[in-house]
Amino acid sequence: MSTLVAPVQESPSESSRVHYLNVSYGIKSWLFTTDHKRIALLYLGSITFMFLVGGIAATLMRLHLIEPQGTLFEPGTYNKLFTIHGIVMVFFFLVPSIPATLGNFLVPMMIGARDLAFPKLNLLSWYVYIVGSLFTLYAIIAGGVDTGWTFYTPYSSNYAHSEVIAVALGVFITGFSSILTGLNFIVTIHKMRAPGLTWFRLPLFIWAIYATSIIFILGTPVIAITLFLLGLERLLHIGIFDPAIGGDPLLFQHLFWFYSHPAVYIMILPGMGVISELVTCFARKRIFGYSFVAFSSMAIAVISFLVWGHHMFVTGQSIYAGLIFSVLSFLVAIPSAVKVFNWTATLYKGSISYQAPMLYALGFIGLFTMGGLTGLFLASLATDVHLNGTYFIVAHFHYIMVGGAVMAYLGGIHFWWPKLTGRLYPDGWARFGALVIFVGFNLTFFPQFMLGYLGMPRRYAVYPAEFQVLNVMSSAGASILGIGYLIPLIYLFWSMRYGPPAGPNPWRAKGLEWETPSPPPTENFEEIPVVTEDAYNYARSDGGTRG
Amino acid sequence: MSDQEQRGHIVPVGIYVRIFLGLIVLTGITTAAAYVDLGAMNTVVALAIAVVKMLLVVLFFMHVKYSTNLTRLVIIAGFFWLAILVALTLSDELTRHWTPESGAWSALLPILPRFF
Amino acid sequence: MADMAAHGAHPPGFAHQFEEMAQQREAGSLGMWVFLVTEIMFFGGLFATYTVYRSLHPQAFEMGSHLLEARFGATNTAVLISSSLTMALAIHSAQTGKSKSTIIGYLIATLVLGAAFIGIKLYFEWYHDYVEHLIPGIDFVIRPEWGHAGSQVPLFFCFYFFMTGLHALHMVIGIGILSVLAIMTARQRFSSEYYAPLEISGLYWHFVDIVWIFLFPLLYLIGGRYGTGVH
Amino acid sequence: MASLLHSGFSCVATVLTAIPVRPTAASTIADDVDKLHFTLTGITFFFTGIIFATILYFMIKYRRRSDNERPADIEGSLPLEIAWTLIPALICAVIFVWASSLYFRNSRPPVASTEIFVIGKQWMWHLQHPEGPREINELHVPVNVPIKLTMTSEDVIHDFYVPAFRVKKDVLPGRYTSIWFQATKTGTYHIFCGQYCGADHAEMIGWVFVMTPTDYAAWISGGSRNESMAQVGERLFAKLGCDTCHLPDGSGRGPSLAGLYGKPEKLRSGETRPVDEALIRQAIVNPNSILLPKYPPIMPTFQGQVNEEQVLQLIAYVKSIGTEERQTNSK
Repeated sequence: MSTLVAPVQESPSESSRVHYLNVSYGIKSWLFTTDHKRIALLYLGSITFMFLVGGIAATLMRLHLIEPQGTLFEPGTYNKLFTIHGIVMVFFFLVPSIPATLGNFLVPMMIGARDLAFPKLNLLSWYVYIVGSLFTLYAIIAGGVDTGWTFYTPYSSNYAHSEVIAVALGVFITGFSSILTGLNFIVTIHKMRAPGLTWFRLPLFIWAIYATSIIFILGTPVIAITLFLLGLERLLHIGIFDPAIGGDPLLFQHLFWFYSHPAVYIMILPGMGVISELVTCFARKRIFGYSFVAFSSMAIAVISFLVWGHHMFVTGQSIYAGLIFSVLSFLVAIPSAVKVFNWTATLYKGSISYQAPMLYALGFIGLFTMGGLTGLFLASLATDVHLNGTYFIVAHFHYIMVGGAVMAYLGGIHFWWPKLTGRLYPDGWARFGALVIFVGFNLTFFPQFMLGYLGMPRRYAVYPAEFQVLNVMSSAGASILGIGYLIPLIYLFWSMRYGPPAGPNPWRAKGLEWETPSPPPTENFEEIPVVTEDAYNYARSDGGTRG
Repeated sequence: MSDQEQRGHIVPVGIYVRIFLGLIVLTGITTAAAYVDLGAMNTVVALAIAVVKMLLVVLFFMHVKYSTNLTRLVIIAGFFWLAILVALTLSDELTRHWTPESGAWSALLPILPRFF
Repeated sequence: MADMAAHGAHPPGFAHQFEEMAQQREAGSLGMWVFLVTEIMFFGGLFATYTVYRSLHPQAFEMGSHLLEARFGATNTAVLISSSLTMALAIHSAQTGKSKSTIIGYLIATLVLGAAFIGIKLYFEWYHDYVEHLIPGIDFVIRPEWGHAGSQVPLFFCFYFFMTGLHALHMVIGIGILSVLAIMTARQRFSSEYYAPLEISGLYWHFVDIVWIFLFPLLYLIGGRYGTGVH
Repeated sequence: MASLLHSGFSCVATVLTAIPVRPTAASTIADDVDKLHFTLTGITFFFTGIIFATILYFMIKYRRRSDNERPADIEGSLPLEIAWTLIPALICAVIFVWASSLYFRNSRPPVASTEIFVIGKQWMWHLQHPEGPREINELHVPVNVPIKLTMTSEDVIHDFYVPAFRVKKDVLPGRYTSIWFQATKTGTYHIFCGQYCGADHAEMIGWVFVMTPTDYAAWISGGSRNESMAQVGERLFAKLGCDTCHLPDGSGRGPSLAGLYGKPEKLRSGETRPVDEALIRQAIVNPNSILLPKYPPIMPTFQGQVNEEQVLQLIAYVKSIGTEERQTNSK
């Protein structure tokens, strides 16, 4: 175990230095802030709360599924649990997780700007997120919604007797929070880069956030109009998806998945950006094939809009449309493969250290590869007929969302924690937490691949007895995973008060954000830095970007 | 920064009025065209006129004629993504009742599996 | 904050996170264009579903379109185009530093034309449709003379009311923005160097006009109105 | 100590053996789908293994030995990038062609397959054999006979999924979707509802009983003497007054339905569509959307008067008079 990086002795003037946290105190200073760093922390708090809500739902589901004829919950209640787990985790945790917290905090600092292009819009996006969350939390308390996070009509429009409109409104409103965040990032990255910071000197995290913002801008409005139409159809009892007047329920699925598949790339792309930062910093080496990794982010963003039909292979979609979507779904796997190979190649001839962020990064690469390759089963028409709607699908997207996006999110939080709070966390505990999460995760979701291939359908409150052994293993893994997630919560909070003070660059990483003291002052830089060298060139000099 | 760029391009009023008149005339044409039986062409003509009117408004009223290529790229991307949504959704809705008879591409299929 | 003074006096409305005025103006207009792309995709969802259903049920859409009065659609288009003109002239007069009253005059003209559009829409069309039982969900009556495509005509009217309703909502928001702009101009907030809010609201207003430019032929002029004597 | 270890391993072993790895393969396409599935599993483990091994090797070989190590400054290598773009692309192309051709071949039911009608209703399956027997949540089929299921839903979207046959298709309201399978092994296999459809989605399950031809014949005839769907359809055809317009000799106001089933029909809109279940259902539910050139659009809609089951019975009747007529013509 390499020793903890020696903390810089806190000079007396250092602690009295004015930075974005102690520049002003009180509720008003937080609720009316336009500082991108404070908004990032506001998001961090609200997102962690929503993660806990989703996590509790997941734990209850796994407890219920221990017995084949589960008696813990009524089937109706179980349906509400998996719907809440789906909606809260997708729309309120995974979509905003990295862009709104790390993205908001780091984008201006990484490109040498004082703040995002539209700070007031940034604060508005947080308030819109909060209003959306309140609608959804109201729906949960008022009886929950049981349509699944996909809201398929005609069940959600005509037959469901639960808070569908409240949740649809909540997700509709939160969509605008993503749009405002995406808009802010695109304009900031285009217009506010420091002098000398050309596109190919940008950190890859910025490329990933830029690609994610493109999906925010082009995809989110379509789910907004879709849920708007769903709400109207449910209120007026007449609408365009109603088969009685010639409507087509599959059209709802087309519109829904037009956003929701790119949305899964919204969730993973920022994670890929974080991994590029972590792998290069902890291997102390330039990224292998910079332009290929950058362009693969853009390629994923574009092709992700062409593949949504693979969710509908068995819904009576036309065979020929199925062929088109199948070929495009195979195409979208290529850029992800290129990224994984480039990360692995970056480790070659590096000088790798194994602190917690690096463990998360290596865990990400392994699990994301597994998740991505199981996607090929679902892109190929013949096997998707058997696997669609089973636990194979549940395992596939959890490998990418939990094994990928959440691991990258935790890795990113640990990596930039010293910059966020000016404190170092206990690395020993952090590594232990990472290992518990890795083990718990695999024990939870690998059995679900087997359950899926055996034919156990998803969203089942009760299941035939022969699937019980695998379900018990999965539930056991879920309890380990649940504990694994609590560990970082504890020592990160602890480190906020008792953690040793971190110097401006505890990991000796490259990047403009490490040029500022941590925690950084409100206006980030005394004067805007001039960038003269490429990203991640650890080989040339140590620390500092200006060579 | 030349003064022109500093304040953004100033378009003489004359152009605005001419564009306005053009739009009014085109509205008249498209309405009149609706009363003439062109069969399927009715829709094509109506859409063509609408696109021309849109271009007039975008290029002159919204100054895109004088603005950066980035703005033009953003606009084109917007319409291109809308085209993706329409095209791929129609690719399903319109071909849903086609059944693969033994002819056409599916004839090729019986040969392929011999290789796997 | 010593460096801020070094940048020399900035015109009013300069935001601290930018380096100079042109950068802020470009960022503003790029931001609005990116927002308009989200609006294209927002209305795009409706246009896509409209295209799908029109290709699946052409007779029902033609039948429904003939029930609408093209003359009101045409007048509304003319009203909106003139409001675009007055909006453009308002920006032009701000750019060239015309007097405050000229700018406010043009803004009020745009506002009035927008209100006229909504007035025509509400009174002459929607109320008229309500009287004729053409609003789906509220005692929609399928008329026998519609013949075979009768059961799908409510689908067309769903689209008619959803699309024109969403467009009217954007008009109301536009009118709100225009009145705020008029007040800000009255308070001498703009000058020939800083008129970005005017320009950005102009982009929004022109976009709403473009949406109507497409809505008019797609909803009112389906399949032509020859020979059926329908006005 | 050894016995403790031994018992520990044995209990783990019993648990592991209790875990089935491959679902029963009981239809003609099951083995082909499984071949593709195991190839993909192989690819997944192969690449995950490569990535895992390479990372492990680099982690050990290039671990940081001193803090001021200066690693090599490698930018990247174009040939390597091209290689790991083309090779995955090639693998994907091969898998695509294999999977699509398999799917295409399985999408067309053989012409001579016996047809069974399935109606999905919130939380139960109605299955109707043309010969008459009607079942709930159970399907009796003969082995080695291609079976075509024509399915529709009376409320929300369901999904008819038989894991053992590797067959699944959504069941949509207002439309017919169909799947086909040919059972190769007798036995009982699960039916699941594969698309979330409400509170008791998990209860909407059943069994397929694959029987030997003799058992099936006994079962089909042994059942309570109920009339075949066509006979019930004929009585319904008269009760609803269809026979007032659709006279057998075609002199009525509506076209004669004799010999109509299966023949392509030229509609007034110029489009020719084969007279199949979907066209007959559309004619019953929304008659004026299919106009024949010689006949006025005066047929009233029966939507709401007949439920899905009755529509299927009427279709069975039209098919029965369709085929008889053709036999008399062909004699």
